[in-house]
Amino acid sequence: MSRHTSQAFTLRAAAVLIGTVLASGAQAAVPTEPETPNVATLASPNPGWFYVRGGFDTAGTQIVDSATGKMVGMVDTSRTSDMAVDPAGKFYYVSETIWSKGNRGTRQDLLSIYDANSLKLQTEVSFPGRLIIGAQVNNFAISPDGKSAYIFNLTPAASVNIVDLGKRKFARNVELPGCAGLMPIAEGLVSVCSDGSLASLNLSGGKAEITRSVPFFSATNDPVFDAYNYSVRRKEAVFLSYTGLIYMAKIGLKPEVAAPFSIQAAAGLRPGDTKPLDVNWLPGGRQLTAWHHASNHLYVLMHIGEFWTQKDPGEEIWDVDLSAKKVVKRFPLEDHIDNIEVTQGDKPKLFVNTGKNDGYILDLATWTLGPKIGAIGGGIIATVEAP
Amino acid sequence: MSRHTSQAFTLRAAAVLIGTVLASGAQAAVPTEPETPNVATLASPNPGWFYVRGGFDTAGTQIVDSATGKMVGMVDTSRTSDMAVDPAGKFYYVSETIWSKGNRGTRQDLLSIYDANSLKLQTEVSFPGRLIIGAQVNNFAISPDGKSAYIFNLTPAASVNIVDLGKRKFARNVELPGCAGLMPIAEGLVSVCSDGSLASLNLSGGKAEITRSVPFFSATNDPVFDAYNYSVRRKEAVFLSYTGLIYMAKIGLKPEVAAPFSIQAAAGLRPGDTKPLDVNWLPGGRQLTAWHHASNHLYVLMHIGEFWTQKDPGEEIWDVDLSAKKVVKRFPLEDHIDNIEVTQGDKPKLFVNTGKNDGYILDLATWTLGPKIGAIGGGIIATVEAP
Amino acid sequence: MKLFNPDAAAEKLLRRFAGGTSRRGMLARLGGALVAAPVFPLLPVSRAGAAKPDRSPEAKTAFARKAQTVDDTKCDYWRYCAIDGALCSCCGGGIHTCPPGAESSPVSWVGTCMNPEDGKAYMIAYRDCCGKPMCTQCMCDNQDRETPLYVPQLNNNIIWCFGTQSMEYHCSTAVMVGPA
Amino acid sequence: MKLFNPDAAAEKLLRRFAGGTSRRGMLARLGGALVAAPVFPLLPVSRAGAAKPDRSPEAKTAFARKAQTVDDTKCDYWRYCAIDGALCSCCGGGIHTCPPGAESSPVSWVGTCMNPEDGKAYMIAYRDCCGKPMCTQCMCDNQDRETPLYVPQLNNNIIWCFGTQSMEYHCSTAVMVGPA
Repeated sequence: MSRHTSQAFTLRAAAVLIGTVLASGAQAAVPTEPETPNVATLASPNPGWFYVRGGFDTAGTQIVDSATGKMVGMVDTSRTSDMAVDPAGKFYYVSETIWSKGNRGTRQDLLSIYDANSLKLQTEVSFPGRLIIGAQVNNFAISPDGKSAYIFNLTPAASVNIVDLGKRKFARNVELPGCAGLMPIAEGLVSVCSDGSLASLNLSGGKAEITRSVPFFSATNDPVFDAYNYSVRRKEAVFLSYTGLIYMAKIGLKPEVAAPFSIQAAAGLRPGDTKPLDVNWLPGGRQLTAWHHASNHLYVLMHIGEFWTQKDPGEEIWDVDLSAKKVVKRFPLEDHIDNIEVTQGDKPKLFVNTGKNDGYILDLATWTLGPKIGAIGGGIIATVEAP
Repeated sequence: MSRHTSQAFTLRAAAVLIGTVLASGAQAAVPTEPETPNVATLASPNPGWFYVRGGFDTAGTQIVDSATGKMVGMVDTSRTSDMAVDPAGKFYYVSETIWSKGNRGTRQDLLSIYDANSLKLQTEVSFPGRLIIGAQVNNFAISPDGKSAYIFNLTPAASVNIVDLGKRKFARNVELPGCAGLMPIAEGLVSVCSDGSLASLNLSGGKAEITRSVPFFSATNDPVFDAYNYSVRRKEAVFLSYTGLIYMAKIGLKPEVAAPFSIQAAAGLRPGDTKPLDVNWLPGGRQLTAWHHASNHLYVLMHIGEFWTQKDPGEEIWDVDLSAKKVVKRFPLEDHIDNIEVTQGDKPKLFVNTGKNDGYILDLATWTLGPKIGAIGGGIIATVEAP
Repeated sequence: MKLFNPDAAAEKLLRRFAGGTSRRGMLARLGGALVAAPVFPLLPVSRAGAAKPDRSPEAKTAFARKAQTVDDTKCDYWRYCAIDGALCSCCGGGIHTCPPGAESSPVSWVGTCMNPEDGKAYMIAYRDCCGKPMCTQCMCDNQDRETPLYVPQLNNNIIWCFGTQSMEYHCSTAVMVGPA
Repeated sequence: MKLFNPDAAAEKLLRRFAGGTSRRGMLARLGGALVAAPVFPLLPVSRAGAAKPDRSPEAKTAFARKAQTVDDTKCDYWRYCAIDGALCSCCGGGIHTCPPGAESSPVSWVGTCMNPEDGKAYMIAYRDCCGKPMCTQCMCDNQDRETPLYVPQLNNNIIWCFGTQSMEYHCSTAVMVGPA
């Protein structure tokens, strides 16, 4: 009944809003007429928006308009949930785990589907389980055609749970032994594995088939970060290793990984090393790289340290021209930054945030940092490509 | 099965803990023998402990030992829940409201009972509903004999839900029209009402009988704070009004309220006033008074302001000798303080905390403030009387 | 209406409590509660009389003396004289508009705020928007004529999400009711 | 045991994963996963050989060079070289003891930390204590030999509350397993 009431309010709201706008021109006309409460609706997912998660142990993803720095709405992401956007822009998908009594009771693993404009819950789809982790990228993805949701699971054995978004039903579980992270392709998905290979999962047939690439990195000596960047449209990914090697890869059933280059060498410095006492600029953070697909620039959080400081926050942003394999800009940060993401339009902006839930928007046209946006969330950041 | 395992661990733990204690004396003996994980148990509720709630929208009540300033455990208080301690010290009671899917689903109003030593959940008792508010004192109380739990409800009509703690079942709902807050007495409970009276609820008969005292304050002109102090043992309460009038009252089926005195006058200043532009020292905060029963001293958070600043945090603590009606000490605070509570032993200590979840222990023997205790919680504080 | 005190402000208040919904059960119970406890005049300002507004500093609270009428995303916007919580104006909503996906509470606490432009007092219903994780933007805690819990309709600590799908607090609006 | 790589450290690790509980189903699945993905040598330190500990600065991570052995309520206590979270020692528990009412996870991530006193490396099981609201005391985030998610047993971002009543995270312990 309450829902019904809200919809009635929305109809009346238009008139009231017009009244407000007209009134604000004239000084004397501070609105004092009785008003009817109503509920706003949201524009469809916008490539100019940042989706900023709360910190660990907090809920909610604030949507921030990169043009204004203002919050335009919030997706109901419960603690340790993952969010993805429907490629057609009609829905927000939240993959979440909720106990029926908060910290006890019955475990419920749900794919919750929200209308992208009303932000109202449409339905919930149950599935067998998912990895619970302080929100992290690449653990939840939607297939390029928007028909399947892929949910990374770890029990601690690794697998992927697949939800059919057309039928809104759980479809199947497929094992991903020794791998993690989900890069959806037309035929299925690709994952990064502990033997240094990429595993391609072909889901187009009746039975899932897994094939592995030749290993291209060593998880023991110099692992690539699991917060890598992937573009569904380009079918390409960029991996960065703890020492600072950048690998560009074509992603598909038979991935191709190019020879890496050193981010430090690309900036005219000696490459990173794993040895103790070797202090260098190193990559670090949580979501520590942002890739602007069209310009092929990678923005990397860098700090000064020894090896095994891969989670240290960024003290500088390095702008890497991946085509030229050159660091073309180093931007110092006053606040230490955990996460970075970029809008995909032709005037890209960066969003960075801190462990204290402060955020900043950085305009890449001028490399000017906007004012601090407080209490905006310290978690991972998402953007969407143009619809 | 897991519970069973933990209990087995606990038995083994004693031996291991002894080993650790012995080892820490000798420099060379950093323990390197394989260990078995175990689970600690907690001493019974202790008059030297502070129970400190997390901030609004956060869960958990940290138990802090006033002797060391260290956390000794945590009671599982969900967001907006209320906690009370069994007078016999055997249980912690948590009155809470949990939706089955976090922010949606089925509403569950539960009295959750935890063993005071294992902190394990014993049982949950359902009841019809309770007020949901950022945690606040006086909305949840246990009868002096420990046999009944009183849960304030507001729908927004006011009532009290009574749970029989012997049978661990909901007993009944009794209306408390126009009143709030719960002071348990042998025969039932007493509440403060909007007409300025105290309502006494006699629950000893079959039907609840409500009687009202003569009004002693005006809710319009100068209301008393709802975060008043009540002692079950003394059957006395101390009320403080927005302007700073202190009322001492005997609480029972026929309460007796003494003539008030002004806290400012007790400090040699002019009394507080409700008029705009009248700047004075005024009481303010959330849990803004602490009463040490044995010495009959009241500790009050005071700030400089005009009327209608009743929630402003404290800039000073005023120590009021209630018997002498004198302010005997004014203690300036560097951090602005929202909440204050006192231990009831013969060497009382204060705990104060801020909206930033920082806390401090203040030793009243010397009026020295301990070091800042970070991330300890910004919510209300509880202490218990000696068992 | 004989159950109700004829004080006009209180009557308006009770109408707001009903909130245009059909929650008669709730209204009836609330009515009963207010009758049993004598309804007191809501606030000094309501007695000032709308005809001759008193614009002197002596008639204004500290909040009213400093309040502005331009920016409803700031805590000192005039209507927010008794608000406590996150401003929905900063959360994707507006001064009387819940952010997308939130649910407006059918009941609310009320404030009486002075409009700096006409010097008159207006009744404001602070309706909480509910059912979403808390919005952390623009946290305000104003206190004009805010009362303890035993006068709930003027208390801003309560989560006023009565009658909504869930009582999770998201943010607060300040809906104009009319002259106080 | 032919399912397992004979590397001794890995074997120990897998025994810890089983955790003395009878969760054979979980162990079997994990075993399968680790076999399918070749088990790599756990870390450089394990190859150093326990007989001749290398105490030179060149052999020690930045954490190990600064670690202390006296106070297990500080982030730089030697065993915490790869811990991430609240120290149970600060929450009413101890270095291998969950605080009252919490539940120790039967599985864990592991670290290999150098003991400054004997210069030897030890394997540490970081068992999460689960089922209570997060303890906010003594938050640490150390990183020695911490790996990405595709090597989960060395990843400290995961909430390691597998097989507990609920997976709410309370704090983390650092349980001595033995020489690495």
